[in-house]
Amino acid sequence: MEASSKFIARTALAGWLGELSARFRVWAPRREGRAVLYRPFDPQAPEDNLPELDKKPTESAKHIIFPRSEPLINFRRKRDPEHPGQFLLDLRVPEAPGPSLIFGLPPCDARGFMVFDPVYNGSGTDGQARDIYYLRRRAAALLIVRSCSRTLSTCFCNWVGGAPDSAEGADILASEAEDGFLLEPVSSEGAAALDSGLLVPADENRLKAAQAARDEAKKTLKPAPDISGAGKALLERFEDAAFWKGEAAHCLSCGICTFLCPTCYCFNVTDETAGANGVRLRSWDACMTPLFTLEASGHNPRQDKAARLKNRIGHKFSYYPELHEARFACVGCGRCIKSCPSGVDIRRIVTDSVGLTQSPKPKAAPRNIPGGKE
Amino acid sequence: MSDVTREPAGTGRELRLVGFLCNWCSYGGADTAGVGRFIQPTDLRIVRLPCSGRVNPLFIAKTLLYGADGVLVSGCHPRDCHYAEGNFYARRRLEVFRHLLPTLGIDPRRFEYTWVSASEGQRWQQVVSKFTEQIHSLGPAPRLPGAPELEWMQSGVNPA
Amino acid sequence: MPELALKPAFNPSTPNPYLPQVATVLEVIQETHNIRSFRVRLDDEQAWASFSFEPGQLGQLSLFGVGEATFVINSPPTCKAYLQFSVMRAGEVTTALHGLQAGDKIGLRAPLGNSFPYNDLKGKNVIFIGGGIGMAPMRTLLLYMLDNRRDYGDISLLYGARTPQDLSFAYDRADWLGREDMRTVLTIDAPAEGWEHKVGLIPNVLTEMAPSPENAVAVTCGPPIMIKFTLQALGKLGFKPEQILTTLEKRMKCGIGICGRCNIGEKYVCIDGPVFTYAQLQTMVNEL
Amino acid sequence: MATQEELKKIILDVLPDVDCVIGWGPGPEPLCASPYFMRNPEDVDYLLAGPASVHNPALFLPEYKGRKTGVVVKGCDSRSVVQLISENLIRREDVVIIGFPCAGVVDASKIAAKLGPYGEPGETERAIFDKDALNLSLGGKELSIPLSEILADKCSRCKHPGAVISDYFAGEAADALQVKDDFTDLAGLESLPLEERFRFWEKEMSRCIRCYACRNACPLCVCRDHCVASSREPHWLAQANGVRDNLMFQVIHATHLAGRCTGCGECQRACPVHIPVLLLKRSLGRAVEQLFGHHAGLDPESRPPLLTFQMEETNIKEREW
Amino acid sequence: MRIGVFICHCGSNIAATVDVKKVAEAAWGMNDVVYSTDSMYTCSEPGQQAIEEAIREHKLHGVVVASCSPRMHEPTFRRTVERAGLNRYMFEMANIREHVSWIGRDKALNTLKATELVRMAVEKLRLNRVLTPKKIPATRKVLVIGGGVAGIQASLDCADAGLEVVLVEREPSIGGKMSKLDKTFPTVDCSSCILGPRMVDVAQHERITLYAYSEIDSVSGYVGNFEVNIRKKASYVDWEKCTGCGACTEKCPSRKTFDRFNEGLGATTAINIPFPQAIPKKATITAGACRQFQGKKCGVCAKFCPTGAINHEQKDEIVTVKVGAIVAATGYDLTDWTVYGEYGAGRYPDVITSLQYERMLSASGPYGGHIKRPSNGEEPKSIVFIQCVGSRDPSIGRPYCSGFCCMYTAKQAIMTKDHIPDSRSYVFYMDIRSPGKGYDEFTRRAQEEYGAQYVRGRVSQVYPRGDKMVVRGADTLLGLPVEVEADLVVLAVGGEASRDAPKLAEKLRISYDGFGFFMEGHPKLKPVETNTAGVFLAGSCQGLKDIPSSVSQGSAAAAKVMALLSRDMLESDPQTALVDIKRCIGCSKCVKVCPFGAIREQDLRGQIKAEVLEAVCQGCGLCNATCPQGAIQLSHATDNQILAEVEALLCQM
Repeated sequence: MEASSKFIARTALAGWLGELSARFRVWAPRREGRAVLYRPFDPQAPEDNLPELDKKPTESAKHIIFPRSEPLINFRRKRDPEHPGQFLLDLRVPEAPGPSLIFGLPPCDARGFMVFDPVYNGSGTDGQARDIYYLRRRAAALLIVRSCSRTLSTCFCNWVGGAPDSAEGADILASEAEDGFLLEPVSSEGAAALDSGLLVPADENRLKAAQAARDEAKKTLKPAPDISGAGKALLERFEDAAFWKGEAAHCLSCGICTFLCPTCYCFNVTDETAGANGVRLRSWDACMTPLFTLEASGHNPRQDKAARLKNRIGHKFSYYPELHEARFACVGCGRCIKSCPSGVDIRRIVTDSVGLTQSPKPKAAPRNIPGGKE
Repeated sequence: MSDVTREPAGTGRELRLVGFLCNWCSYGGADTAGVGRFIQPTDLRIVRLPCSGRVNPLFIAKTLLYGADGVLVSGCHPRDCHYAEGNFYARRRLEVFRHLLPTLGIDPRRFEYTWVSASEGQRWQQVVSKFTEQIHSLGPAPRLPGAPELEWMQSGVNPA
Repeated sequence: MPELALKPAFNPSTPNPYLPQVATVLEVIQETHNIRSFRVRLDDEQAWASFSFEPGQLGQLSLFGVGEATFVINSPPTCKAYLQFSVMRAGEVTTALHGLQAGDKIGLRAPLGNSFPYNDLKGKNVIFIGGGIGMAPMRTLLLYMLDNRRDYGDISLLYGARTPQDLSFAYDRADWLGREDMRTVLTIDAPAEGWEHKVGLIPNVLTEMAPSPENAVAVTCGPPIMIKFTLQALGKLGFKPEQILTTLEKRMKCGIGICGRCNIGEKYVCIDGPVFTYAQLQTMVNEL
Repeated sequence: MATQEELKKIILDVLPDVDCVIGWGPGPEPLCASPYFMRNPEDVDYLLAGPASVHNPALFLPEYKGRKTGVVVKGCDSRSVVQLISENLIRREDVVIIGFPCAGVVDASKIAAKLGPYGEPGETERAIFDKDALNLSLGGKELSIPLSEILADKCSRCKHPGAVISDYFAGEAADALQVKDDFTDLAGLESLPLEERFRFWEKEMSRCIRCYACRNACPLCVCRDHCVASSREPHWLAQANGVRDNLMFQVIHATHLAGRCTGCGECQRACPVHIPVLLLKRSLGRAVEQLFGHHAGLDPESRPPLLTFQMEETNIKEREW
Repeated sequence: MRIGVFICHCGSNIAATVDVKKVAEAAWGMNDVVYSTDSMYTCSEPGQQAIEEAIREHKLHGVVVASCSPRMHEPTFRRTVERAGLNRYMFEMANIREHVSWIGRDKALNTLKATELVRMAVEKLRLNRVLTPKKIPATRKVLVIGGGVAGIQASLDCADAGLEVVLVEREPSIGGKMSKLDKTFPTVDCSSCILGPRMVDVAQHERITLYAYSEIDSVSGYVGNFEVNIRKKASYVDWEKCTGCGACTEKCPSRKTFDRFNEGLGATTAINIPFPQAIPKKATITAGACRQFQGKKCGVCAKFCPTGAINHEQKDEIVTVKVGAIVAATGYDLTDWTVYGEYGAGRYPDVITSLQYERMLSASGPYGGHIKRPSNGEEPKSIVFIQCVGSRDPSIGRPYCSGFCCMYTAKQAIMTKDHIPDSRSYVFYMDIRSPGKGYDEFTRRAQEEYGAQYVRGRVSQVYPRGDKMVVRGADTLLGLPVEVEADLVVLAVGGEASRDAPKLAEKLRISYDGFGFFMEGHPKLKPVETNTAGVFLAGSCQGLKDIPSSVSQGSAAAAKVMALLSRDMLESDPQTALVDIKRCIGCSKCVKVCPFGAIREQDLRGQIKAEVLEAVCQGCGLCNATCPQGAIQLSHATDNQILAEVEALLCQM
């Protein structure tokens, strides 16, 4: 494949994205104030919205394939022309959106979709329901991953099988190389997208430069502890209420960690109406809110925030791996740590549960932490 | 939920004005205006509430943000509230809320509150006429896009 | 470089699991003051003709504009005229469902979830223990077994509620009580005028009935507190956890194991349930 | 950091009588502390009370209602405590308030502005606050930023750097400062024409992901689990993630805080996409101040101005028709 | 839901400017509407029958009528749908007459507006719920607070109507201000002669329980079911035993006790019976004046009491009564006249208040009915009356007219002439306010027949000169300064709300104005009701008034109580606030703002939750607008219903 690796000069990038815009809806990270967000690339003004590739995007790319809220069904109630006192239901499903291309996502974001895939594809088994809304977007999306040229102190992709230059889930891997980017095709679709006059074949120097930068970036990651025992450890910790209450004490129960997470895939379904028209919406939901599991009777199996945090961590490091080939439902992007207003650190919870925490900070032995039923 | 067809087909003359009136004074005042055949502009649509104290300022926010051009609240004159105190609370809450509008970028003149008693039919006519005129002089209010999926519900046209 | 982008393929003919089929309410039955049963039938004749399910499976009833709620189909698979759902009024959707009348249109997604192991039960003695609305999920299996009576051993039913007025399925009860080939015990919590059956809490009456665990399976469903004591009572009678079946309820949305809220550890009630053996429950995390 | 040592002594004294003492401890990253729940004497060693102690520990108090809890407070935090007490959301006798002379806390946005792309949490290898500067190691370089340049805006208008009320105070309590709040933070937005302000919010709200961190970080948003944002009865908001519903939520939040907000700014600090949501609350705070001369969180006996009235309102000029 | 819509022509009232048929046609397309039609006069008998038939034929769950104002015919149509078996609250009205056809000229716009109003009504109706009034039992007993003439009248009327009455009076005797008066205007009949027998009636009435020298400690409960704690203050005399013989008062050595009944004009004993006609006629010890209480050895009264009723150890006692209704009749107090330093009030013995003058005039008063100068006991010849002392004076916070001073001053001028034929009376006044039957004639008689000299103007100063008082003022009619040398100056002091009235108002959860007067339910239409169900007002506590008005109000309040308690069960309007217990966080903001005290905190398994007393809730919805999470909703005007109406306007289909 190396032979087909290409190079694009920084100056040609906008032009290439513009070219791709003819075939795809192109998304790329863009800086807005302090935030870096995936926004549609505007081919009309390519220079004005050059991708921000240096800073890690504030949000993950998941909303491009799994929108924050999307209509599942449009429904209309119509009077039955034959029986004026009766109504008929007219149900419609939105048409498939066109293909999209995400440029410049970090490797962890691409790996995030790998966590979605088995769930939304009925675990790949026959007879299991498949989520057509996700699948049709996913199948029509091309991911151009950019390897990380540096890492943040919140990054821990190496704990969960990732790397700053992982190509897993990518169609093309882009790596910084001097005055531009080395573009390595990972999939055949990726290779096809590299067919452009704006790209030149990658030369040896650039290949080397890119590899050197990638190696450098890898070195900036602290060594990963062995958390392979986390699944079992978490199950053993399940009944340890004090442990979980201690870990959750400062949690705000907000949705930042789940909404910024590239792997959190839970959703809610609600109906909205306007007159006789309505729409059934699927929107992101956060397992950290009590409403997530609140039953009509008033009973809530996860009444307190400790129980909810336990489920979130448990899902990522125990339940999900149990179901899906030992893959953690976490890609180590660190967004939940970086953006948590309260300093909740998922790494800490995992190492605490496995008993690997190194830091000198004592683990406060909680006596009686509030937040729900004792 | 979605943008309104604000202007009725073919007329192009009306703006969307919503009134929240207390049942005991102002709704009665509007009735009195009707009985007196005091001609008024037709834009205003009235929501009847027990008391101006029932008016949560968020009804006004909702109405203004979701497609109205003007909102009018009217209750009993201070001290005449059927429920003794409702309008006193309303006055504070509505006044405070009105101060938020410029920060939101909404012209505060799009929202007014006043007091009209059940006997003041003529005053009601005056209030409606002036308020309608005021909103017409401001023109249609700027709109925010709703969520595309909700637009889709309205139009049946697929979101991009 | 190996092909790493193993993204799932999309087949446009994949059925949309979220799209309900339109159904018509044929009949509404007032069971108790807060429980109504709805008999519904799919509008599409072809779909209806090919519709099949197994006892214990779920259906999602859709009221457009309000939302969906999950119920066990409680008519037997042998009934080809309608599907029956019994709904206790509790939240927004169930309250709205109670407003339905015959002739109204609703949405239906069914069947979902697993089912009672009715084949494994063949030749066994089965005791049903139901409390309140908990009778509904078991009704489908009971009626199925009665329709295939020869396949099974002794069948007994213990059905209880707070008061006589809280017992549902009056139209079945007369039949059940009259049958020679099953034993039916009804109970209420406190004495009531005109009541000719047992008085007492279900676990106590169960202990009194003392069914033998020999070649037997107990199916129980009801409010959590009843289940708790019924399990204890069954244990004392010698029932092993593998011999006890129950159904679970959780807040559900998608009904197909994706939306992520009805999990108990790695199990999803909507696809791995609603039917579980007590033995299974014991291996799961304690988060009911 | 003599104050911090004194604080530790106080906490050790208080600890036996309370469920826990809420303060600040080391966070996951050098630049951020984390709310910290001290239960055992050895926990107290790790207390941090300084420029990184940005969190408002009053946030957690309603969870502890009915249990005696200690809380270390900056001046701004103490106002939240007072407001909670005045609204009967916590009981005075349940809280042991421990104050100290706060010298201000840093604003991560300002640090980010100073450092450009490297200024976000997670980018720094080392960050140490000394008396009046933040010393950083960043990309192999050593930097020093004067604290005065990165203090939060709220600190520059803070009248009560010490606690408004306290049971214990580490160091010298000072009188209220003579600082005038000119609401200069609103000036930028309000210098724009109305329509542009409207479009400003449209743009800002397009980033909102409806995570409700602004709400959950607000010490006075005590409804939290029962917030109208996700209820169906009443059904104020669609779950759809549109600009209009996003803004409507902010208006709901701000309106519910009118006359109650102490301006602690936690809503804005918590926002992961940096929407200046505090502006709306500040605007209402200004209105409440102008109309009723009320400042929330100063007097535990006071009643929020929108939960009371005067028959003759001095400052409300009603429109003549 | 199945909704039927009926659009009324109202003859040509609506049809002339609204295309009624078009509106009815448009309604067919609205949500849940399964039937729509127009009719000539919907409110007529055939019109109503058509609704009933449609409900039955089309199995309707709810009905919308678009016609006139709901303030006119909502009750009519509610009865209509009820006759056809629907709950009366499954009905909505769109006002397309007063709000559309009568005020707009453009038929196209009117038709559009009417259609939208119908849509709003339909959208609201879709969220209506069946509401059923609650029955609550009522205690057929009434508490009257204040034993002045208004309270006495209310008590007697209620008792005569068969209700049990508990009358509470703060002073040792009932009678109030009226019992202190010598004569009443304009008939100049003897005050105690007309009041006395009514006081006796109270004492003797089998259904009236009197607690004199008692105050209201606390009030809980709600209409029909109040529970009131009455504090019986210690009188140190066992009233069960006291016969009112007066032996103790004759022997009591503390003879310089301030005489409250006589407004300090003269002194009384530490143990005393306030006046001869007192009801109850029982002795009370003024602890502050009693030697025994000051640690001196005394006990004279105990020694001489023939029944052994004296008990210096007596303590306050709390009595709890359950009543169904409460009448507040706490009257008024004189405005503090000592603030007028320029009148020398309180400093010069010959400057007295009008009420002191009444006690002077009274034959049973301390002066035996003789007018004397307090300074030297001489008969005054020149008497100056100064009006509006403590009335109509914003500078002391009393901007209002007390209403009765002009009249009693005229009476006092007349009485003065009667007592001292060679006296001269001067009356300084601002305006003479004398509306009322025979009132204006009466003030004229004072001037014309009795020669009282009325001077229009304010008095600027009163000061002594020799043994006379000089009254200096201006005659604003003549524009000249005036100076009168007077032997006695009588200040026509106005009234103010009874001391502690606000405290009582808070206990009763009724509102009071800036002066402490209790607020009536509506200034015109509910003059004796309050906004707290079951609490009524009588007499000057609501606003100053003279005797006939007080008596009328006493009777009016009694009539309201009788109407309320005429049934054993009260029916509450179901349009009340409702708490969603699961969502209530117990912050009690609703409790704080409820004008009616209709919401209280309840402890539900350790959690505080709001609870609405349906019988007390008036349905204003203030709590609903206050609750941040919307956990308290006003039935029939819930947030969702209002939002549905708004959304019907903002979303067109």
